[in-house]
Formats: sequence, C-alpha cells, structure tokens
Amino acid sequence: MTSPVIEARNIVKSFGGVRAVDDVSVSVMPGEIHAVIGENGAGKSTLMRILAGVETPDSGSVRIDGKEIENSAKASIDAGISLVHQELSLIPEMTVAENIMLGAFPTNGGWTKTKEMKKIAADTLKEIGVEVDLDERISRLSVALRQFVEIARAVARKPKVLILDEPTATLTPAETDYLLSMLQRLASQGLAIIYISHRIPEVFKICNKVTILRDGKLVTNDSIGDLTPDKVIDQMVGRELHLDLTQRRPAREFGELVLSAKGIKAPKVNGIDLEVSKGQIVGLGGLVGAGRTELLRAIIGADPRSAGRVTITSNGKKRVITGYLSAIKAGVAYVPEERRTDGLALTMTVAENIFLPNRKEVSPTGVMPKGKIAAFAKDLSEKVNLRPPEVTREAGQYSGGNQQKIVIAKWLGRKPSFIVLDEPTRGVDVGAKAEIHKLVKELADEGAAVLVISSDLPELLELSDLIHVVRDGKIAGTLTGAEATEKSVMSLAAGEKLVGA
Amino acid sequence: MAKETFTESMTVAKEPQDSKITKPKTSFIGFIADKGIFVFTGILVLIAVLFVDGFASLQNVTDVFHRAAPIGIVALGMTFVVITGNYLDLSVVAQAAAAGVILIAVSNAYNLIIAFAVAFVVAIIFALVNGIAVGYFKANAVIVTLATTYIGLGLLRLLSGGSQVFGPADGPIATFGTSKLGPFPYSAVVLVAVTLILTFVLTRTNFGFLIRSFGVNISATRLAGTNTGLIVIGAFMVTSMAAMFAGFVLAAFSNTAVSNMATGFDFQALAAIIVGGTSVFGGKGSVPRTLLGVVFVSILSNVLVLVQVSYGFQQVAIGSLIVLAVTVDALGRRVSKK
Amino acid sequence: MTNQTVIKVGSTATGFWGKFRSVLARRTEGRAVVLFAIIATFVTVSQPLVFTAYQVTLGRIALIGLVALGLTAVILMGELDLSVASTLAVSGVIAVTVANQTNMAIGVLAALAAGVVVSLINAFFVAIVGINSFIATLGMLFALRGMAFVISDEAPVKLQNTDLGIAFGQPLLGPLTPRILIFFLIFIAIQIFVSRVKAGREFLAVGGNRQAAYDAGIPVKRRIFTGFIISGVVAAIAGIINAVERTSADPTSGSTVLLASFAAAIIGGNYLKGGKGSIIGTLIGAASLGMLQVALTISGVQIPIQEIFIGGILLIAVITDPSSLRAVWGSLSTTFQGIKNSLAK
Amino acid sequence: AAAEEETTTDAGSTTDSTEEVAETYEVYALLPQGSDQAYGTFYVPAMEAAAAELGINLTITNSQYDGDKQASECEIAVAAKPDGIILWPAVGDSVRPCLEAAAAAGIPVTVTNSDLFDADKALSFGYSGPDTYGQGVSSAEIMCELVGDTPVNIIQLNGAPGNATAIDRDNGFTDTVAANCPNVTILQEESTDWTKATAQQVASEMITAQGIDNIGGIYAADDSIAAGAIAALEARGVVAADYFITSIGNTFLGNPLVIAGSLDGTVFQSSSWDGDNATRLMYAVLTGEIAAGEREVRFMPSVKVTAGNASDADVAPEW
Ligand SMILES: Nc1ncnc2c1ncn2[C@@H]1O[C@H](COP(=O)(O)OP(=O)(O)OP(=O)(O)O)[C@@H](O)[C@H]1O
Ligand SMILES: Nc1ncnc2c1ncn2[C@@H]1O[C@H](COP(=O)(O)OP(=O)(O)OP(=O)(O)O)[C@@H](O)[C@H]1O
Ligand SMILES: [Mg+2]
Ligand SMILES: [Mg+2]
Repeated sequence: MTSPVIEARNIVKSFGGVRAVDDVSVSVMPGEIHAVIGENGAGKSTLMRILAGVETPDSGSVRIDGKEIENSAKASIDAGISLVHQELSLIPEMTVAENIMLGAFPTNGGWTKTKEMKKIAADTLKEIGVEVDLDERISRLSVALRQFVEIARAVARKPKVLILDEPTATLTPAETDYLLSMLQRLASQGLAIIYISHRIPEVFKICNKVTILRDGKLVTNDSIGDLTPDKVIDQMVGRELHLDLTQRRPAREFGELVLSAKGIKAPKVNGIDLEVSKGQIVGLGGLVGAGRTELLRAIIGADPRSAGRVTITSNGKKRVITGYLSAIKAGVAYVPEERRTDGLALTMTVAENIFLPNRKEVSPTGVMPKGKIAAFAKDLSEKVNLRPPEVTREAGQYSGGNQQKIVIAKWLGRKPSFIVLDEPTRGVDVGAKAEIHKLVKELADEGAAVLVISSDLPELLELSDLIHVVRDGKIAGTLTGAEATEKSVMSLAAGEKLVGA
Repeated sequence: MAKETFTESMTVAKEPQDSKITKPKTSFIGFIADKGIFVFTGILVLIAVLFVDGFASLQNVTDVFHRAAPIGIVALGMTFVVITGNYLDLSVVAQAAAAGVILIAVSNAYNLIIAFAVAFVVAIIFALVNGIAVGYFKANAVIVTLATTYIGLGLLRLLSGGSQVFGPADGPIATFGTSKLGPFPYSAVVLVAVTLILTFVLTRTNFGFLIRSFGVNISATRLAGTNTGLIVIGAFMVTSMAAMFAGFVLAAFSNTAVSNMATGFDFQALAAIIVGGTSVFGGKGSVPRTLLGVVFVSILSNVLVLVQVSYGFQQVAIGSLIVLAVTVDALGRRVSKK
Repeated sequence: MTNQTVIKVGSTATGFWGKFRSVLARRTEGRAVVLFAIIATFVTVSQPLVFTAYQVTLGRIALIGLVALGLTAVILMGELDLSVASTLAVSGVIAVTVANQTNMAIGVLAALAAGVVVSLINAFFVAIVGINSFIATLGMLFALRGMAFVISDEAPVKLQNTDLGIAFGQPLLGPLTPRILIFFLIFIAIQIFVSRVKAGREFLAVGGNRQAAYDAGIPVKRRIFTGFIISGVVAAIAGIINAVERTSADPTSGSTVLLASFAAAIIGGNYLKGGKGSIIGTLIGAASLGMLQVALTISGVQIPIQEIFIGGILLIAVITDPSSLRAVWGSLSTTFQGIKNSLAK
Repeated sequence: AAAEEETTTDAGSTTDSTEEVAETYEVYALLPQGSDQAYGTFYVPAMEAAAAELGINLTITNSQYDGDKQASECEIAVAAKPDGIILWPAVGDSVRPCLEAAAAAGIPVTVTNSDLFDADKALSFGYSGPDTYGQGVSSAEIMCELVGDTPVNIIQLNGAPGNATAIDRDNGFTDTVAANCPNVTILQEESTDWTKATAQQVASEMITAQGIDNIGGIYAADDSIAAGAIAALEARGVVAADYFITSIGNTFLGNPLVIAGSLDGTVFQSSSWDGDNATRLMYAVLTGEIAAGEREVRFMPSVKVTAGNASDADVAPEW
C-alpha cells in the first residue's frame, strides 16, 4: 500500500478565544481527491493555511512523504504544497505571467529571465486549458479568469499536493465542470488534491475521501462510498435538516409595477429593459461576467449608466432614478456581491452597521440616541435570526452567513419597496442559506419587489417567479417559474459560446 | 493565556450556545498598549514634577497650555481628516496663517466682526476646494492640500503684502491673548472647548458617525445611501474651522501675525495625532486621544527648554519619543493579541 | 494529455488599436506624460532658455528628482519615507565633517553608511516592530533633523577642500555635471532593479497585495528593508552631492525636498497605497516640475504668483487623473440622464 | 565689464515706449526671502523702486533659505547671461560655486544683506547692507554700557537655528560681551523662528528654567523676539523696564517699546535702505563706476537706538 504524501497531525490553532482548528489530523494519498467540508467558520481555510505554512499552528505537525516540514510559506512551497486561497491572492498591477510565477521567478544570479518566465506560464495555462494574454494585468481580468490564473500559479509549481479552497464559488456551472474534470485529470497523473467546497454535489462527483469539520473539530473522515449527501449535511451541521432545497414559489398574482427600467446601457450592459412588480421575485441568471452585476448597479445608479430611464414606484409615488442616492430615497435596498468590502464596515459593531442606512429614522435630530440605536439593531437582528444577536460585537467577528444576515438586516429598517440581492448566499453554509431564502421569500410576500442575481441554479429556481437570463449584456431569454429548469437556464446562459459543455 | 483580566464595562449577555465567538479577554499588557499614551503622559508628568525645577509652577502650566493650544486645535480638527483615511491636511499651514493675518489686519482696518466674517469665508473656501477635490474628484489629499498650501500662501502674500501685522496693545485681541481663567489662558479654554465639541461631534452625532464609518469602509458607507463627497467635505470643513481658530489663538497670543507663522503645523499636528493613537489609515481614532498626544508633545518640548537642551537635541528627543511611544504601543498590541 | 483550450473567459484585446489601447491602459504614467507635454509646449513657447540651457534645467530636475527616485522604491511597496529630507541633511553634514578631518572618500563612505543605518532603523520599525511607516519615519524626520543640528553645532559646515567642491560642480561629460550623471545612473539602476531583478520586481507584489506576496513565499520583510535602504542611500547620495557641490553642508538643507519629492512621485502616477506606479513615472514627474520651476524662475514673475501657479498646476494635475474625471463625469452623466428623463416626463 | 553699448536681448518692448533710448539692464536678484518674511516685504519693493528708476529690469528669485535651491537659481541666472547678479546668500558657506560660475561667465556679482566670507570676497564687486556681526557688537555695547560693573545674568534668544544672520549676530554679541563686560553672564540661549509668538513662548520657559529672580537682562536677536520676551516678562507681572534688554532692528514692533522704556536699546536696520542700495550698488557696477577688483562696501549705518533718539526721523521704523 502506498503511503500518504501529506499528513497533518494533531493540528491545533486558536484565534483569541476561538478554537479555529481543534486537534485535527488528515492524510492524503497520491492521486486522491480529498474533500474537506464543513459549515462557514468550521476551520477549513485555517487548516489549509497551516498546511501551506502561511499560518502558524499552536501545536501539531505537517509531514510530506513522512518528513516533517518547517512552518513557513517557503518550506511548504519547496516541499510541494500549493494552495489556491479562498480569497483571491493575486497582485492586481502585475501581469498574468508574473502572477503565475509569483515568488518563483526564474532567475540567473538575481536577474529575472522574463522569456523563461513567460514560457512556463504559457505552458501551465496550456496545461490547464485557459487562454489569456500573458501580459495583461490582473486588475483588468474578470473574477473567473483571476481564479484560473490563481490555479495556474498553483499548478506551475509542479506540486505534490494541490489545495483548492472554494475554487468554484465564483465560477459558473460550465466553468465548474471544466475545473472538476481538470482536477480529475491532474489526480490521475498522481497529484494529491485537497478540495474544499460548499457544493456537495461537486464533492460526490470527484472526491474519493471526505473529511468533515465542525466547530474546528474533525467529525468524519470517510471514503465517499460510505456517505450520502444527506449524511454529509447532517454531520456538517450536527443536526437534522429537513429542507427541500428545490421547493419553488407557487404561481401568484403580483401588485403594481415597482421597478421599470428601460434601455439601460452601461459598460458591459447593452440595452436592457426590466420590470419588477410588488410581491414578485425576479431572478437574473447567467454566467459570471455576463454583466448582471453591472446591469443591476446601473439600474440603481450605483455605477454610472450611459443611457436608459429607471423609475421606481413606492407608496403610490413614482420617482425617476437619477443616481444611487435617489434610488435609496425611492426605497431601494442593495445587498452587494462582495459583502466584506461593500456590504459591511467589518470593524464596526453590528448596531453601527445597522444604524448606517437608518440614521435619519433612528436619529432624526442628528444626535445619536445610543439606547434607541441598540434597541433598533437588536430588533432587526432578531428578525433575521442573527446568531448570536449581540449588537455590540464587531461585524467582522461573525461568520459569512451571519454577516450576510447583518447586511440584509440593515436594510429592513427602511422597509424597502425594492430589494436587490447580488449572490446573496455565495460562500454561505447550508443552514444560513436556507434562512436567507426564507427571509427573501417573506419579504416578497410582505409586498417588496425583489431582484436577485444568483449563479447557484437551485437557488435561482427556488426563489424566482421569473428568470431573465443575461448573456453578453443582453437578456438572452426569459423563463417563467414553470419553464425554468437548470437545463433551460444554462442553455440560454451559455448560448453557443460555451465550448465543451 | 492572559492572566490578568479587567472587567469589561459592557457586560455581554449569556453566550448563545450556537456561537463560537468569545469576547477577547483584556490583558494587563493589552491595557497598557491601548492606553499607552495615557501611561506615557503620566510618566512624563511625574518625572517632570519630581526632577524639573519650575515645571510644576503655575506660570509653567500656563506656558504648556500656550504651547499646546494652537497646534492642539489644529490637530483636533485634523483628526477628522485623518480618520477618513486621507492622511492629513497640509494646508493648515496656510489656513492658520491666513486666519491670523486676517484677524489682525482686517480688525485694524475695519472691525473684529468683519475680520471674523472674512476669516470664516476663507476657511470655508479652503474646505470646499480641498473637500471637493478629494471627495468628488477622488484626488490624493496630500497633493491637493500641498497645492492649496501654495495657492493659499501665495494669495495671502500677494494680498497682504506679506508683512507682519500687529494690533493695538490694549485691543480686544491682545486682551484675549493675555487673559486667563485661573491658571488657564483663554487659548487653553478654547482648546478644551474644541475638544469637548469635537468629541461630541465625532462620537455622538450622525455626522461624526459617518466620518468614522467612511474611514472604516468607504464602499459600504456609500452603498448604504450616503453622499461620501459631502462626508469628505465635512471632514475638511472641521479641519479648516479648527485651523482658523488656531490662527486666531496664535495671533492673539503674541498680538502679531505673519504669513509664515504656522510653518511646521502640518507635521507637528500629525505627530500629535499619531502619538495619540489615531491610525493614519483611517477608521480608528478619537479626539481626546489627540488632545493627549498634543499635551504629551507640548510637555516634552516645554521640559526640554526647562532643562536647557540644545535645539538639535530637542528635535532628536521629540523624534525618538514619537517612535518610542508608538513602538511600545505596537509591541503591547502584539502581546495582547497572542 | 494536452487538450485544446476549453475555457476562454473574458475578452482579450484584438487588432492593432485594441492591442495599442490595452498596452496604454497597462501603463501608469499616462497623465504624467500629458502634463509633461503640456508644460514642455508651454515652456518652449514662453521661455526657450529652458531648453537652450538644458544642462541647467537637467540640474534642477536632478535636484528635485533624485530623492524622489529613491522614495518611489518605498512607495511601490505601499510604504512611505518621510525622513528623506532629514536624511539628506544629516548625511551632508556627516560627509563634510568627516571629510574635513580625514579625506573626501572617507567622508562619502561615512555619509553613505549613515544613510544605510538610517534605512535600517526605519525598516526595523516598519518590518520588524510593525509600526506604520508613515509614523516611524515621521519620528525620524524630527530626530534626524535634530542630529544634523547636533553634529554641525547648529551652523553650516564649510568643506575645507573647496577646490574639489568647485570641480564637482563643473561639467564632466559634455555639459553634464556629475550631479546630472549620477541622477541618470541612479535612475537606470533603480529602474533595472525594479524591472529586471527578481527582488525588485517583487516590490510591486509587496505593495499590491502583501498577504499574497507573503503567501507566495516572497520574503516580504527583506524586501521592505531593501526598499528603505534604496530610499535612504539615495537620499544620502543627494545630501553628499548637495554638500560637495555647494562646498558646505547646511543642517537646514532639504527643507523643500520632502514635499517636492512626493509631488514628483505622485504626479508620475505612483499610487501612495502601493502596488501601482513606476520609476519612469517619477522621472517624468520630476522633469515636469523641474522644467516648470526653471521657466517660472526665468520669467521673473512675482514669487507669490509663482506659488499660486505651481499650486494651480498641482491641483489641476491631481484632479485630472483619469479615474477622477471618470468618477465625476460618471455621476454627472447619470444625473444628466435622470434630469433629461424627468423633463421628458 | 560694464555693458555700455550692448543692446539688451528683449529690447522690443522697452525701447520704443520711451522717448530717449534709455539704457536697460537685465539683472537677476537671488534672494532667500521675499514677501514670505517681514523683512523682505519692505526690502523687495525698495529694490524694485530703485530698479525702475535706474532702468534695470530685475528678475527676483526667492529660495526660502534653501541653499541648494538658490544654487540652482544661480545656475539659471548664469545661463540667462544677465548684465549682473545681486546675491543675498541663503547659506553663506554655499555660494562659492555660484560666484565662480558667474565670474567665469563674466557676469558681475554684488552681494546684499549678508556679506561673503573673506576668502570669497574677491569674486564680488561689492557689498551693501548691514554689518550683521557689527549689529551684534552694537547691541552688546548698549548692554555693557547700561550694566556698568554690576554682575548681571541674562538670557539670550537667537534667530532661526542655522541661519547666517542669526549666527553672525550671536557671535557679535557674545564676543563683545566677553571682551567688554565679562560681568554679564549668559545663563541660557535658545533658538527661535524669528516670530514674536515663538520668542514669547521660549522666553517664558527660559525664565521659568532660570528663575525670574536670577535674571537681570535679555538679549534678543531682533525686535520681534525682544517684543516676545518683553511680553513674557510682563505676563509675570514684572516691569520690563527693570531689566536690561537689548536687541536689533528698531522695527515697528521694537520702536514703540524703546520709546516706552521697556526695550533699553536696539540697532537700527533699514530694510528699504538695504533693498534700495542693493540695486544702486549694482547700478554703479553696471555703469562702470566700480571697476573689477575694487570691491566697494556700503555698510548700512548701524545706529544705536535708545530712548533718547528713538523718536528721531533718521531712525523711523520701516519693517
Ligand atoms: N485571522 C483570524 N483572526 C481571528 N479569527 C480568525 C482568523 N481567521 C479565522 N478566524 C476564525 O476562525 C474560525 C475558522 O475560520 P475559517 O476561515 O478557517 O473557516 P472556514 O471553514 O474556512 O469557513 P468558510 O466556509 O466561511 O470559508 C472562524 O470562527 C473565524 O472567524
Ligand atoms: N474587466 C474587468 N475589470 C475589472 N473587474 C471586472 C472586469 N470584468 C469583470 N469584473 C468584475 O468581476 C465581477 C464579475 O463580473 P460581472 O459583474 O461582469 O459578472 P456578473 O454577470 O455580474 O456575474 P456574477 O454576478 O455572477 O459575478 C464583477 O465584480 C466585476 O466588477
Ligand atoms: Mg474558508
Ligand atoms: Mg457579479
């Protein structure tokens, strides 16, 4: 029997009072694809960062081919561990080639050998099957491309162990499929792969073994054959979940027209009309990079638009949207795609985050009433089931799903008439995801008009009364609840552009 | 690992079983780190009182306040710009000088009311130019305020001829400059008043809240439906008003004003702000801390003259202590984090 | 198995103009070039002497730009060095004081060593202790200026070997003085370092995303030390050149250097938060400022008006940044659209 | 070296406007201050007025006491090939290269406000301005005369650190005190930035450091500083007239203090004389009145001003 290529023994890591990783041991064989799964905050990323030598464990050791390695980024890289970080870890103003070779520029006595660098980068890109201009700067690439550049960097180091931390979170299904088959191919060449994802079907599709973490502790370490998706979810959350994730909203009548957007043009948006009515949830499907975020931001004026007319009707009053502030005044609530950078002030408390858009209501005199703010925030955080509902805590101390609830909570105080959500559950664990879905549906039931972008097809299908599929900045097709299936959405989204799907 | 714990003023309700979050415990070293500037100022005062003749005299307390007031008022106001993450406002050098020269020259030519009005308008113009360029054009604040310093000083010299101006010896300005409330010169009263007002503004008003929120996360603040350009203008407005009062106080102190009278205020104020513990990256900081930073630097400068250290060594000492203060602060923070 | 390209995400520029535009968009010096061109045109027309006496103009550019070049190395990493002007003063004083007691070579070495020591102290506080560089070097700004006064006993120190100083100010290669030649050599050296040498290329990574740089195995701390050493040593060289060329070292020297260097670096398109910028940009920024100053000096315009003029140019330069204009234009055009729509209704 | 018949480069605008063909000279004035300092605000207009009168076209620079900047301005001036250069050294020790460059280009240089070192003097055609060292001497002489033989402790407030004028006055004062009245002891000396506010602050702290009872007098490097020191004394409720106080300047700020008796004596320095004579000396060089090699020195009269003559028109304050 072959011996494991990487072996982590009794890893412990605490942050302040939090035991992020609690005595976890994992080992992976060559050619094995090993899934590490768990809820948000279970400690997956921390464990991986320790394996990659960029985080120092409190105790425990990492072995490669049976030999213990020093805890440093360089030692791990030299030993053959490559990590694709959960957060993109690229240098925006450097070129694709430089990013792929970052930290490993080929040199000749200190001088970089640019030609050789480009050649290795080009070869690597070819190997993983991605085409991109080597001299392009990362800041000018789409998120999906950045993800592939990041993977290329990991592969370029010819690792023995490749770790991918939620690589598919920003990818479309087609891109995900491509990535998965690529991983299988790499594994078949003898590479050991550790694969982290919240998407359980992916795990069952490619992985041989599964490690499940909960609250930093190891709960399961099994072969895939011994598990079922239900079992996995139960062990992740530690409780029985009775959720039908594919439950659709029943057909219904909607109220008056709330949003009317006509002829919207903006960078990556080529003339789109869109309407959303009271009580209706409209979904925007499409591939990453199709221009959904841009469309939505142009509609609400968060980014400039070059043409188009947008009106929002709330409380019987019709307003023309001339900019983001006028949209907010008209009753728009915007839950952005990047909650950590656009949604929350992470080092401010939950109460302060919730107070931010509700200043005029909670504090009409301009002098902040502390008690009232806390009560107001407490009320809303209970409404979204924030756990724990401690409004004096910093928002950054909460897990991803709970952070997303804070973003939603802060808008609820304004009783928005038009709610816009961009990827509301990206990187959110199953439990929180179900709660957010419930919340969004309730808001629509209470009379809000909702526009939601999701790259998660089951989610899109579950939430939407109507789905517009966006492709190349245009609406490629519109599907009513009954017509919409994963397949119909995907074929519209991909059009003829998707090769090999 | 931290043994000594301090009772948290804000007690946390019972820990919900669902959560893994625990409140970080405050250690003794963490306390020192957090309150480093308080400890340093305390030690400095203690040493000075014990070993420096004349330090504890009434007159010297007045002198320290005279030192602290103009630079302190500038620093208190500039704290707002620093908290927004825009580094600093170099143009306080031009603004304070303009306010001082206007106060004396215009009140000599017309009267005090007109002088205040003119100075006020000038301060607003500075704030608008700086604020619009930084807030709406997203231009770099260091360069914008460098540019407005040049323009401001150039205009001041062009219009005033640049000469030193002074008021009548028994005029209201001179009287203000020499009057005291107990041991406190009126300038110190202004300093304390500005501290109280700005503390209130920063911590208890919607405007101050927006300044902090902007400093922590611009994008989230904008997307919550705020006019971020106005927030930046507001921060510069506070700084400009403070610079104006600093110019008044400095001019009144000596009953003279000249265009180069505030030279060095930019970096001196920044030093005080930083020693107080406000981060130059924005989001974090407080007005009373800046006051303490100013007091620290002023006492230090005062003591160095009292103990007759040469000019060069005075500068060395001040520079080194700035570094030392923030080093201990940084080390303390690191220890308390582990 | 090598398979066909399967994934093609996003668009890559095609055609000559597409390629051209994408190459342009990759550079950070665009605005600096435009400003340079405007100033050059203006100067050619109004003060041709700026060009005919180009060696003088180059001397001024070298005076402003030398420190800025070193500073850029630090700025690329997202750090700041406020102590450069004081380093310049202290190293000049050391160079002359030591040279007077021994000889010029030892004086120069001592001053360079001082530059290195200052850099190590700065870098120590920034990289090891973990103090923000803005703060650490602010302390050094005061402390080193004080040191210059202490060493010089608060008065300029005369270089005894005056002839050497005079000779140093004379043209060496054609009309170019050693100052100008050293300036260009240092420019080339730093430019090659940050574009060709591995350690230098990694500066941009340290500035662009420090965590990522660290994760990729780049020795971030060592790079920070290197950056500060470049900035400190270049400032020391500037101090030595000034002192020798003037035949004396003045403890108050460099009073206008700090802000001029920052202006040159920022006009040159360097991003103060790091990760974006170039040495060439700084060169162009310094050239624009230097040319402008020479032209204004010759013009004989009243000094306050010159100040207003330079301030105005800086302000315009900084608010005409493409991203500035885009930000303002974007919100204006949306509002305009909105108003048009409201009226149409 | 006088440019008698040379037509100036941009003759176009000036020549045809005037009836008779007036001589126009191009002159660069390299100053370290201008309207940014009190002294310069009266110096520059006087200099310009004389230039207008004498048909000199002045190009004035201000290096803000940055020696390197002034050196660069000197290079520019030399390249512009004017008929003459008026130099007010920003840093006395630094001007040698500038002087040599001008000499090599055949451009005459005159010096104003602070004279050159002896070794450099041969490179200039003359000097006009105050005898800065002599002013310190005069101020000390007033002090010594007032004090007589009684032992007195004083504190000394200097100008800006490193500044040439400040250093020269300091030396003039201390040398003279040591020679003429060793019974005067300087307890402490501190630098200021020439402003009244800073002087007032530092003086008060020095008084605290020494104890007001130990101090019998104050020497200040100029009248603004003296005014600050006097204000610091008065803030303690003592009468400034009871102290021996001398300074230099007889400015708008100092003169009333002399008349009032709180400032015992000062040394008249006329900034308009200084600016005016800077131009006139250069004119003398340009018109050949002063030939190369015969260096002319025009010292500003350093009149000692005390209560007796403070109201005379000859010493009326002007800056
Ligand atoms: N640098 C840090 N400082 C403090 N706490 C941290 C830090 N990094 C992680 N944590 C905490 O450690 C725990 C584990 O986090 P980790 O990122 O490993 O979880 P994860 O399983 O990767 O979650 P996700 O699915 O959201 O990516 C969380 O409670 C998190 O808040
Ligand atoms: N050329 C680019 N330069 C910089 N950022 C880009 C570029 N293209 C796309 N992005 C960013 O990548 C992200 C995803 O792209 P985009 O918004 O076009 O996709 P989308 O259709 O909204 O898909 P999704 O919402 O699923 O991410 C956005 O945040 C966008 O700002
Ligand atoms: Mg993670
Ligand atoms: Mg998007």
